Amino acid sequence: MMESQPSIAFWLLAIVILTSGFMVVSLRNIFHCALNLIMCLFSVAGIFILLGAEFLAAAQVLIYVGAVAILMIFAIMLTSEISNRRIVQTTENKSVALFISVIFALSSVFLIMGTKIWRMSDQALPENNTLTIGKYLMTEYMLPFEVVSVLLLAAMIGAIVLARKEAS
Amino acid sequence: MDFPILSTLVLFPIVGMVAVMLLPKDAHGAIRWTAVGFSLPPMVLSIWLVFDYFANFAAAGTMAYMEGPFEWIPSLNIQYLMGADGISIPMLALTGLLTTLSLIASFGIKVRVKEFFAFFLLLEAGMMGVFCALDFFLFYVFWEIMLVPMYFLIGIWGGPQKEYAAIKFFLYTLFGSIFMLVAILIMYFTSEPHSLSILTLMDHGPTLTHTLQLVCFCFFFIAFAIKVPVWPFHTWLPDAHVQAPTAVSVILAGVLLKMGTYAMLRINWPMFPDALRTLGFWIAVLGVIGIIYGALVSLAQKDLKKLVAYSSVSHMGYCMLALGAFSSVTAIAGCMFQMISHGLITSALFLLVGVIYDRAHTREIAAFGGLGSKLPIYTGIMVFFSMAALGLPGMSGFVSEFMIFVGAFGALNKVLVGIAVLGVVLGAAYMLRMVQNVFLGEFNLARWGDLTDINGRELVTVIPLIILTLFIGIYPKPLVILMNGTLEHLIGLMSR
Amino acid sequence: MTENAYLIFLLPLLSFMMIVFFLRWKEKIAAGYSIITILISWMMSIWVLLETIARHGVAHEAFYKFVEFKSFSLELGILVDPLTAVMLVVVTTVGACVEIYSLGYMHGDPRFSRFYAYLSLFLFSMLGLVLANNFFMIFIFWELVGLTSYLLIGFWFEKKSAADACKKAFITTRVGDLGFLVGLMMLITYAGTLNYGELFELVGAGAIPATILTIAAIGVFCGAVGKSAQFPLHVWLPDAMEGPTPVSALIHAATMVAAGVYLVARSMTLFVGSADASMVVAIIGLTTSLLAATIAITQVDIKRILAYSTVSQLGYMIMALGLYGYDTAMGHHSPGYYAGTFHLMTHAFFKALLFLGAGSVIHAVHTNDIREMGGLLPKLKITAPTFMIASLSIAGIFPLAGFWSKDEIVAATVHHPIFYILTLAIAFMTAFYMWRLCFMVFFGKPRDQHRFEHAHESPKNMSYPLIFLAFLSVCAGWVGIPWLSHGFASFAYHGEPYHPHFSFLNAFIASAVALSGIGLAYLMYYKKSISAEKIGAMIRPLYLGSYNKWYFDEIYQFIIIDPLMSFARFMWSFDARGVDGVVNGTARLTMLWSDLKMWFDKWIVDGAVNGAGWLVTQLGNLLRLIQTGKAQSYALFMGAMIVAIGFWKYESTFVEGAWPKMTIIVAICAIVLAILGRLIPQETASPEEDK
Amino acid sequence: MFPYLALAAILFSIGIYGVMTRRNVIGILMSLELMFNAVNINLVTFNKFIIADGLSGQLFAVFVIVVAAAEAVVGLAIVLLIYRNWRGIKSDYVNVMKW
Repeated sequence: MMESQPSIAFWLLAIVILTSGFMVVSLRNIFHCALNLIMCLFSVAGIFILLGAEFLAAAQVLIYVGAVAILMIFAIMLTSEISNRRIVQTTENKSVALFISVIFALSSVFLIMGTKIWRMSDQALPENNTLTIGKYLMTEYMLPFEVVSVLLLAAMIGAIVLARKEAS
Repeated sequence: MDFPILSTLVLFPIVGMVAVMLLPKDAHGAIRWTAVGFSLPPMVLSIWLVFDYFANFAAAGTMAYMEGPFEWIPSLNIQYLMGADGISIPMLALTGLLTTLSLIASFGIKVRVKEFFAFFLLLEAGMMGVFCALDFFLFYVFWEIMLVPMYFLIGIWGGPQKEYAAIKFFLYTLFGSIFMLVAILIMYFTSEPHSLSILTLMDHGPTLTHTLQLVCFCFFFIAFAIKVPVWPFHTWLPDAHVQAPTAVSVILAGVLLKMGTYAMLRINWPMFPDALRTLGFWIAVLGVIGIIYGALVSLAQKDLKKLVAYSSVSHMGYCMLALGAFSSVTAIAGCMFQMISHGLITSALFLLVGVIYDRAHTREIAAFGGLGSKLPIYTGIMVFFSMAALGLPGMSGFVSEFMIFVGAFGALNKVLVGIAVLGVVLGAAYMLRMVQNVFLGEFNLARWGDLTDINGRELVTVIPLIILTLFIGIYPKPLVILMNGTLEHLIGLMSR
Repeated sequence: MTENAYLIFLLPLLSFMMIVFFLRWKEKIAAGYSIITILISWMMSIWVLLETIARHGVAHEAFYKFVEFKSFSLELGILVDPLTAVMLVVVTTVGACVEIYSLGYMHGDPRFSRFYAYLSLFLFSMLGLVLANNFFMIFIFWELVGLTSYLLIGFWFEKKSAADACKKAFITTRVGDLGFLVGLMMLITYAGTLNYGELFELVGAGAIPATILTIAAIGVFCGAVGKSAQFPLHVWLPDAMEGPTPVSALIHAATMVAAGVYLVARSMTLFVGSADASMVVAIIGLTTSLLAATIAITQVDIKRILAYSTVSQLGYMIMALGLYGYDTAMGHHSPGYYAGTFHLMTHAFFKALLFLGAGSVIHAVHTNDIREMGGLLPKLKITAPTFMIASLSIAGIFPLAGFWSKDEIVAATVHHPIFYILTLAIAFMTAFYMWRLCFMVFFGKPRDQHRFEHAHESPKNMSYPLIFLAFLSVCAGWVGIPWLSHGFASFAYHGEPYHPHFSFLNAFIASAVALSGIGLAYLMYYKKSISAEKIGAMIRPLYLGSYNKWYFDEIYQFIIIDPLMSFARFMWSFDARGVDGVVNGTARLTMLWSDLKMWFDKWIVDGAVNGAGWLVTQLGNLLRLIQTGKAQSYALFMGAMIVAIGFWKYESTFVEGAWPKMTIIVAICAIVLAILGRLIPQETASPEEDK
Repeated sequence: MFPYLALAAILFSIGIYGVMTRRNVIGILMSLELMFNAVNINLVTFNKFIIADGLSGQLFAVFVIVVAAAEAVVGLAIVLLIYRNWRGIKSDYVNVMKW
């Protein structure tokens, strides 16, 4: 059994994640949302570190914060009038969505809390995280890795095709 | 087998109608003359019938020229049965003559010429049929057939309110026809064996119970009274007359109104003598109301044609008064005379009103004045017929009125007839008021300066009527002889 | 000749037809033709008269069946008896004079030949009326003279007054004819015949009940009242003066208006059978005579004075006839019948002369108003003397024609004091107004110098008839001189011949009255020693009443014509609203009923069908609210369902034997919230948002 | 372990909420990223506390990140396309599924 109680860092990170995550879905200004998203993703990277997944945390920062979030900001810049405060940013589903997500959250939390049957492992994670992942990717997870790369290629081509302006 | 004269009278106009329909639409001249041409043989034939009947059958007053009975719908015992006697022969002649004259008078029709003349010939066929039919089914068919062309003639070629007038006329008459149909069915189902022959049912009618006779009598009476029109069923008449084109007014006044009185004499009166005795007085009362009422309303009219139309109500009131005095041959003969003379005089008045309307495009009495100095011949003819209408001696109207009064005075309540005589003065009043306002007085040269006198074609339509009016007025004896036998026979039936 | 008497009245008809059909545009020939035919008729009439005198009143009848039934027949026939013969001569004489006179009077009129046609038609009708042998025939011609009177009064129909007058004349006389017609119907119903001979025989035998006879007689008299312009139907005659003056002379003085008198004389047997009816006749005659005389005194239109004089004289005759009927019914002898018919004849001559003379005067000065005339005697060398002869005659001065006939009328009233006094009063007034007229027209100073200077004597064809009639006005009365054994009295009589006894007292009184009337007129209008104006002012109400004809026209307008016209208009509106309203109302009700049924059909029957569809549509609409087509909405429901499924799984696993409440609550809440979310207004979208 | 899982659950719920409510398509994409992250947190947590002998959880997370990146690329391309077609990127525009 590892430490059952998380550290202070976790709580701080959790508060930041939830706050910024909530900001992402509720702020009017989509640009601020994107900034909050970056904040949130950073914090998730911190959580990863707490959980002993350094490689993942790095990947998180690089890919999410460095690529996806920036991409998003570009898209926002390209499309929306970010500064217009009067733009309605929520749909008419707000109430029911709130209701459902709260129920979902509560029931999930209670479910997690009420579940006593976890077969907890007493082992520790491998020390060299990045190395191990690299090994796995080249050996056991070779095929998924290749498939994912093909997927990325397809996504790239698809994105180009989609976003390209019509010739005429 | 003799030559089927009566069927020819009915069928010839239908052949004419088909012929007119086959002509090209724009050949107006051809259409007109074809129509007139096809109306001539029935006219000649019907007038020949008068002489033939006079020579061969008048003394006995029998039903002549019988055709049939031929089985038509054997399962219902419906027959094709036609015949004519002393009361239908003059009506046939009147129909033939007036149709031809009206056709000549409607040469001025400019729109949808072909349809007009076709409808007119169909109308003639229906009228002829009504005066010939001796089977209820046949009678009813002809009675209804006429409505159709009449409806279209008023509704298409009429005045500003033609649709209203046409529908009113159509529905009103149809309303009456339903009563007639019910009465016919009562007669049919109570007779044994079931029969629709008028001649057969003539003997069946008096055997019915009193109540049933009354019911049948009233039903028939309503149907015919609407056609006559007896007061208070008369209101379709001014509308229809005023809105209808001239020729249709002529036929309406000259023949259609007579069908009501003819049918009463032919069917209603002899078939239900008991009911007649009960109701005769009240029918005379209706007649007197009609006389006075029609005359008074005429007195207040501003429209020339409406005046003539209401004078028809008054004049047909004389017929009803005479029919109320059913026990007197004089009165019934007077009724026949009045039918004929009204047919001649009122038709002529309508023709003449049409003549002035064609020229001036207004019929308002107040709009004219002093036409006598500009249109001397027209004025002369119009004054002639006005005098005839108010019952001046020497013209047919006087003979009929005198006979009716004398007959009714002997057979009915004296006071009632005394009141009816007032109609003579009122008749003079409205006719002379019209004559004064239209023909006498100062002539409005600025407005009517370019009116032209009556032309040759119009004279042709009026002159036969003048001659007949004068002839009947001066020498009514032949007509009396023509009808007397039949009338005696009918009165014998009525007094059963 | 008597056998062919029908030619007398058919000749003018021939003339009428010739003019209408062939001679319309040949004025001279038309007039000549017409005059020749009437002259032939005149000669034949005289022949007939001579034959009748020779036979001493033997009637001749000829028949022509008009209408024949088993029960009765109407026929036309000729009856020539002394009365007829006299009337024939009177009518043809005056007719011929008038036709010749009209040559000059109507000269230059645009409807010259038509005038002669009408005159011929009138003469035809009048002669037919006189010759008729039954009431039916007399009624026919009775109406025909009414027609020609109508046509001739309205001859100058451009004048509104003429147009009004002709209508008034026709309708007013027709009111009288109404009674005539009723009387005829009574007779034909109760006696079964209209033939004079047969009818009078039945009446004489007492076959007709007295009441019926009275009503019938009064009915017949109604006709006479209309035609002879008796009170209360006298109003048309003065207006009828709008016609050309020869017409006034012929129709409205000498012949047609006398037809009423002729009718009463002709049907005298009826009146003799009913004393009541006779008394009515006498009273009406007297009233008329008095009324007309009082009116005539103050009139200023020369023709109207003569018209009222005519009415007055006709009343005289009627009164005489009525008194004869009454006296005879009471069993006394009376000269009334003889007096009436005698006066009828003489009056025809001198009144025709007066009218023709008046026409000549009017022709000369072109006005009808006697206040604009005066001193015309030297200018009108023929007209003035003849006119004055006629005036003397009508006043009843010995030995002119009027003296003899008027004397007999006075004699007829001797046994009835009231009648006697009033008759004398009327005689006085007659003399007065006639000579008032003469003095104002022919003597004194010209009141209108311009008119005076242009006055001239009429042409010869106008003056010869005047001379001829003047001769008759003087001499015609001599046939009735009482000492003559075969005079008028023993020629034209009813019942048994009457032999007048000349009473010098009567003659003296009558002459004195007439002379005093003339004297008063002389003093007032020639000498001016009595001022007419002063007397007029003294009895101003009477003067005004007389001047305005006792307001009869106004009263009739107010009492009869206006109410009748308003009633007629009311009837018309009643017809349009009431009777026709019922018809149209029925139609409208039917329409309403069918509308109701259509409503029922549309909303109830069809409504059930449509309602099912509507329900489905509404449900669909409700569901449409959550069927937005947006991925997000679908995601929402996916989420909701996932939650619900989760709950269901949980509940079905762990909560036994119970409904999956939470699932249902969640699902329903989700759906309700989703729908509500669509219905609650959202944040307002900015305008630029939805570009 | 429990706080990690709870954090992931709540974050996931927030993501769900965002997906359902954001009107801006980019907002939806961002919410999706949140959900991916919640999933990743879960994967990494389970990896740490339950199957600590391997790194399969983390590897999964890696793949998720990659797929998420691809998704973001394609998604944003679609966003641009939407923008071009509707002159806006409101998700309301894209309701063509209704027909």
